[in-house]
Amino acid sequence: MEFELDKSQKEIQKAVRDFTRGQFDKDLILEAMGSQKFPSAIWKKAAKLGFSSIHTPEAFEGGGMGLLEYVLAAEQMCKKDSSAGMALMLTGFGSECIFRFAENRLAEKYLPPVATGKMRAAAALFEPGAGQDISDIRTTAMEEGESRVINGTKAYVPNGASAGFYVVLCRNGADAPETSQNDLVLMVVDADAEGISIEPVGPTLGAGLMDFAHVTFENVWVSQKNQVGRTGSGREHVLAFLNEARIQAAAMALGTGQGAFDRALDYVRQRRQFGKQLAAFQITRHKLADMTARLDAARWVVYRAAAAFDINACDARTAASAKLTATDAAMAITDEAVQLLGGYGYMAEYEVEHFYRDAKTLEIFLGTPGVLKDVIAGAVIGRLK
Amino acid sequence: MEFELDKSQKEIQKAVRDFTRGQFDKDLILEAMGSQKFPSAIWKKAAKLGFSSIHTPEAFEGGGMGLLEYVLAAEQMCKKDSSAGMALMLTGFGSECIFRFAENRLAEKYLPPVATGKMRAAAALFEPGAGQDISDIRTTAMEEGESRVINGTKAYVPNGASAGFYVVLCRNGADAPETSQNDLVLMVVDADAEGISIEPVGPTLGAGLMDFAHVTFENVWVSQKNQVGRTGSGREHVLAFLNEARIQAAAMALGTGQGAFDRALDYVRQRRQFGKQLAAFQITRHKLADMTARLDAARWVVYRAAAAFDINACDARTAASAKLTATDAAMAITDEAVQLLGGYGYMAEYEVEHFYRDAKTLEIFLGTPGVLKDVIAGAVIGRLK
Amino acid sequence: MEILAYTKAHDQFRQRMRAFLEEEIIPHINQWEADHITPKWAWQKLGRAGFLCTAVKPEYGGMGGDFLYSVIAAEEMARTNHTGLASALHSDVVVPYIEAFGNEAQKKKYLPGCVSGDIITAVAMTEPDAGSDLAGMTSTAEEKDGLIEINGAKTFISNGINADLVIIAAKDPAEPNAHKAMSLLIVEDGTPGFKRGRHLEKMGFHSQDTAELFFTNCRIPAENRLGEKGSGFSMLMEKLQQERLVTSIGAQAAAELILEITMEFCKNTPDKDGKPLSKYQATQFALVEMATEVKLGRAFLDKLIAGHAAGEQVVVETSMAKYWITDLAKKISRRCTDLFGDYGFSEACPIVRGLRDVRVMPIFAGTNEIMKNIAAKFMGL
Amino acid sequence: MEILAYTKAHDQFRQRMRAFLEEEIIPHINQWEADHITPKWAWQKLGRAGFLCTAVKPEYGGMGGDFLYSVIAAEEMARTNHTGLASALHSDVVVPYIEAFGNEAQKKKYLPGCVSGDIITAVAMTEPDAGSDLAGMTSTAEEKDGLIEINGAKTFISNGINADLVIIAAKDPAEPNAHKAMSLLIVEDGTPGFKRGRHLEKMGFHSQDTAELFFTNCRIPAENRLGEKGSGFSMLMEKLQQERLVTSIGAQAAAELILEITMEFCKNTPDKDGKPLSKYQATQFALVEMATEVKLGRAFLDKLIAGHAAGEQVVVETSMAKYWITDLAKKISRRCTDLFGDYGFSEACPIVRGLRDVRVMPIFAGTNEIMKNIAAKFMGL
Repeated sequence: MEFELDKSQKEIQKAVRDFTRGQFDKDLILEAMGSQKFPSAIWKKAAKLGFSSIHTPEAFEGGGMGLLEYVLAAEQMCKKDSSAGMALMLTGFGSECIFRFAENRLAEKYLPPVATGKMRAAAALFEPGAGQDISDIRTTAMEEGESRVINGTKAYVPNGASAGFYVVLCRNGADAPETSQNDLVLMVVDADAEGISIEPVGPTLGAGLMDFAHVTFENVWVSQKNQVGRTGSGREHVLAFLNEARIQAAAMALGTGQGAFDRALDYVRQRRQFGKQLAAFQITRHKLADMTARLDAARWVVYRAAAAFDINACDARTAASAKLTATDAAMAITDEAVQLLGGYGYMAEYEVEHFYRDAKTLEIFLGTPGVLKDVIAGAVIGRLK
Repeated sequence: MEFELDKSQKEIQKAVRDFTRGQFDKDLILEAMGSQKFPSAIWKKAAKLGFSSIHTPEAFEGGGMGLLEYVLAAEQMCKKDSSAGMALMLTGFGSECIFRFAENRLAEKYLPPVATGKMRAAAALFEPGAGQDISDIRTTAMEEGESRVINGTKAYVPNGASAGFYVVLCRNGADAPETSQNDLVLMVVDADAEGISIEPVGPTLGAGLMDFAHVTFENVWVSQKNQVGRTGSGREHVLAFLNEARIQAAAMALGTGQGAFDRALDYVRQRRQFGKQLAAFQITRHKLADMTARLDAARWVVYRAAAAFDINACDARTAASAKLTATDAAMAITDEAVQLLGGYGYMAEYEVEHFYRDAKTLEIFLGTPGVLKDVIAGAVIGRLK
Repeated sequence: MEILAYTKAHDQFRQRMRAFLEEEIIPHINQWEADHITPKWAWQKLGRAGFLCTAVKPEYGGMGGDFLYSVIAAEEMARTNHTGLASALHSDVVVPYIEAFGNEAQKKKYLPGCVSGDIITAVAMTEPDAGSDLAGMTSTAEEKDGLIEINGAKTFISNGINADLVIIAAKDPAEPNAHKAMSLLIVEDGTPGFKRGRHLEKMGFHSQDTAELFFTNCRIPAENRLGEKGSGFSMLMEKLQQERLVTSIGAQAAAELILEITMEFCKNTPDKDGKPLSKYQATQFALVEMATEVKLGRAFLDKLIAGHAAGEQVVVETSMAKYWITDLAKKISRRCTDLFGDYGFSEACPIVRGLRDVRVMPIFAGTNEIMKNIAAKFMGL
Repeated sequence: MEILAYTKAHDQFRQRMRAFLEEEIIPHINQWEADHITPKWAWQKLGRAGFLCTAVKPEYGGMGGDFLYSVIAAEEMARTNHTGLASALHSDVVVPYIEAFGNEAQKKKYLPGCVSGDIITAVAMTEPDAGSDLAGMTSTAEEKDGLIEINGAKTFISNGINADLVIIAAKDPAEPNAHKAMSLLIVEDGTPGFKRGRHLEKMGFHSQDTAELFFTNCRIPAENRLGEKGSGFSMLMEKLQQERLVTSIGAQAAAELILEITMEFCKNTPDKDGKPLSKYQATQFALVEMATEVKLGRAFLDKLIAGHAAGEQVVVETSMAKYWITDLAKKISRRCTDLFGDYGFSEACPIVRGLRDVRVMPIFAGTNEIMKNIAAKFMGL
């Protein structure tokens, strides 16, 4: 075992850290907060440096690195600003399905614009009323000659109103039973295709620099060439993607926690009360110690999950467990940071309040604790006789 | 980064697992439980295989491996039986001070009997009324010619009534201020030296196969040759030892948690209630998922701390944080295991009840959560102006 | 503002009982813990002094006290920091079955002995393969030759070794409806076919005898049935509220005792500089947080006691109290031990016995998971 | 068994107020949240309808209601799921200073307007560099030319923009004893030298105007001093119990509302198979556990309200309630959102505003850490 980052990983980490220091303008970010105003200018620069599509293969103009490097970048971004970090690192949300499972032809078409900061992506998976569950997909993709016709609605799609294309999980034909697990197919659909209507979710608790939307497909014709993988492989691909995406979200939570911790530590070292620094009070010290221990625990499960993913050794339990631990830690840490800053912790200007809202958002996004526990339990208990 | 065990580590892990399966006789262990009856027969076999002094250099008849290998062994031992694991893996408690900081001469004399299962060791550090704190040592080691004369009392010494020698933390001379940090010295003292009196602690909550005692030194003469390291280095050595020992305790907690989890999982898969297996109830499943996530988090911080120690990169924060996380996880997991087994969970026969008591004991041993938080906070906050 | 209206008579009863326990019981407890059983003379002494079955009517030898006397007796016994003299189980859980459902002959025969401590009782519901799932029990009671023949095995029976009288739940194998098949039956010590199994080794409750009971063609007279044939399940349901409430009272008193001991320890133990441990801020916060939780439990419990005493049906709140307060006692015991440092893992530490004892409370009298299921059901979820 | 003795008149008051809020207030709240302030007409409407300052005596225009009317008003306002119309702060925290410590002239001048809603009040204690540390404040009040000249800056002042009357705490720089130096002073809107600073952007409380206030050579007449010179600290101390109790009441009502909304959502939202979310066992356990905690808080709080209304000094319990119940509201808000799935991070989700709003409660009215320090001190630790 070897728990040190290698040289290139340390370089990436430092490069992203330097980038955020230079490019994340606090005032601009705070001003845009809550209005879903995406930080396009920063994104273009980040894309130029290969940060937001860091794990997309170089052939498609990405960074060509692993998930672990994505994790390091996401951690640094969210540490500097959780909302900006989420918005930037989720610009390619769903592109993993394309570069891992689709033919190169599709990847060559759709991924370079994402990697170069021209277009955002969006995986459209879950459906209204089904929660965060893909066992009951009702969106259909019926074969019609060389095309498929898509009908259905996807809920809470990240970048739903701004993406250039969607990676849509569909049932292959309407005749198969709705809960059939072997009848799913993934289709890449251009956002400007006819028949797509978008209902923005509107303001959200966190993730204030990006948008979510419900996306409805009504007789949307798509070439069969836009199919990802083979017919029937949709479930398998999406489960693999969910593992990857949950580790990504876990990394964002880790960075969010670290960022809140850093701000709290700074604050309690400066601020004096009752004649001494807050950091001199034992109870403040114990809070910081608790936060530290939780960060340590979160960091190593997240890094480990990413490293396992990169060697094809990551199962659903590993990814879900990493997200559960990291988001729980992020919630506890951001909450404590708000508390340590007192009245300032509640004020937008001091930032930790939006770290708290982002941590809560990450705790729900891509699997609430309840959903993750269902996943983990399924893996450890296995099939019951 | 590389999170896989290498081949030799996997072999060690397997060898210890096989050993515990063959040698840990449940009935014998349960019978001895609580009477401080040390499992000598098992120890001799374990020593023969090099397991209990696994990280003692080969020159002194130990296994010659790192702390990570110790951690793997302790995890396996405690997984099979937490009390037996603690007793066996703590037989050499304090020998680390000798092989890391003393001259070879001392190590050659004291360590082979420990490694070969003939004699137990005991670090005697803390003092009555001082809690788990070495900042105020009152035991003195006055120079008298070529000897030192030791006076003082050490509290809750593991193996205190059974060890062949003690590694005693003393103040060098009575004149220095009692809280002086640069005046400490470590002495190895034979247990049969004149002037030593032992007051056994008696029954303990957990760790039911080993003993603790208060040890009083009254004008005990020891050759200066038995000094570990140089005069004044005692504090530094003991702090390093505490890091190592806390990681060891964390590994025992990890194994204790894993053992309780495994038993609970077995039980809920077998046991039926209200017409179905307990493992089919969502709430049971979520409990198992929580336990799994906590084990994952504990495992990686413990392994990482041990690996850091092995490359001289482990600070007090890393060790304390690993112990805090792992013992907290062990408490939560053993508690839930007791609960999942219901009435059986409370019965000695089903074992998890003593895993719970051992987890609680480990949570206190070598640093309660409060003490660990003081340590971590000191490291992350640093000196205040 | 106090929620419960204790009278002067109640307060005097509490003082008398506390003094009695101090003098007659507490000096023997360590021995009983070591013996893993409490001698019958202790029960008799307690009964003769008037501290058993305070609710039993005077015509059967009791004092006919209201529920607050039961509460006081349960709390004071819990404060002795041992569980062997399981008087609350006897007085407020088992004997009420006889009082409430027994006929005049049964009451005349048994109640005076229950009050005096000559008859120690137990209730046998749990089976090796059916824990909290009462409907899943398999012990049978068949009418044969004008007698009732019992077959089956029970486990985790408190007072299992000491019991002179066991109320056992068993099913008529001829009745397919599990809820209608169950009867409660009184089995006296010495009845042929009734055997005690192992005295079970457990984490705590060392002074209490917890045992397996076996019934093999065990024949009892038909008049030993309690209440109507087949009404066992509804009798159990009716009495479970009080059993769970009494469990909560014991857990609350245990939590209060553990915290009180710990608080005194922290106040009176100086560090090497002479500063009491209770002057450390983290210790203060721990004590304040635990004291708050204990007070929350107390307010909720007292409100519930008042409702129960007034005859209210408080199923949801009783289930909630049982789970929350027994969990509280467990959590308090865990957190308090840390404040003792290494002393906290020595059996000499005065709260370690409590730590081991309270751990069963979230399990018995219906596991806390069952409590939540019940609450969910009655809340319409 | 209910702990608080609400009369029929109380119940009718509650119904009237609830109906009023439903009709006159709730329809406007989304707009006020977007505006980041609540218009003054809303205060006037509420006051004229008789729901402000219920405790003020009839001779000053109030209804002279007992503390339970304040409780009802605070609870009903909390149930509107917004914080802009901060009537409890006005009625039960700020105005009581005038009632309790004002002289007859001050009472006659201000109280009728406070009751009618024409005068909105604020209290200005917190300073940028002194949060919960009141003794550390640096604002000064010096007597000059028969006037009082105030200098200093205050922050986090609720109703800071709307306030027509501000009670400010400031110190006489000539008095070295911090506790004896403090006076409370009434500053009216429009007084030269009194300026509002920024309207602060915050996580929640969007319909409430939280602002900085600046006093620069701000001169007020000497008769605007409240109570004796130098008695400010003791006046604050005397009123803090009620402020913290009112905070706890608001937090308790918020927790109850959030849980109620969530429970209804889970009962009425089917999964794709038509099975309500509340039929999932893990959801049931979450709801039961939260309902239990909410009931615990309620029992503890009601007991405390009864004590406070009876004039008891309940410093320890009030500090405990303030920290535990405000933390509870926060925890409930976090856990409930998970039960909504992705909907839980949309602002359209009916509990998300509450999640943002309750997060300040563990901070204001004395942080929860200060509460624990106080409890520890009064517990003799």
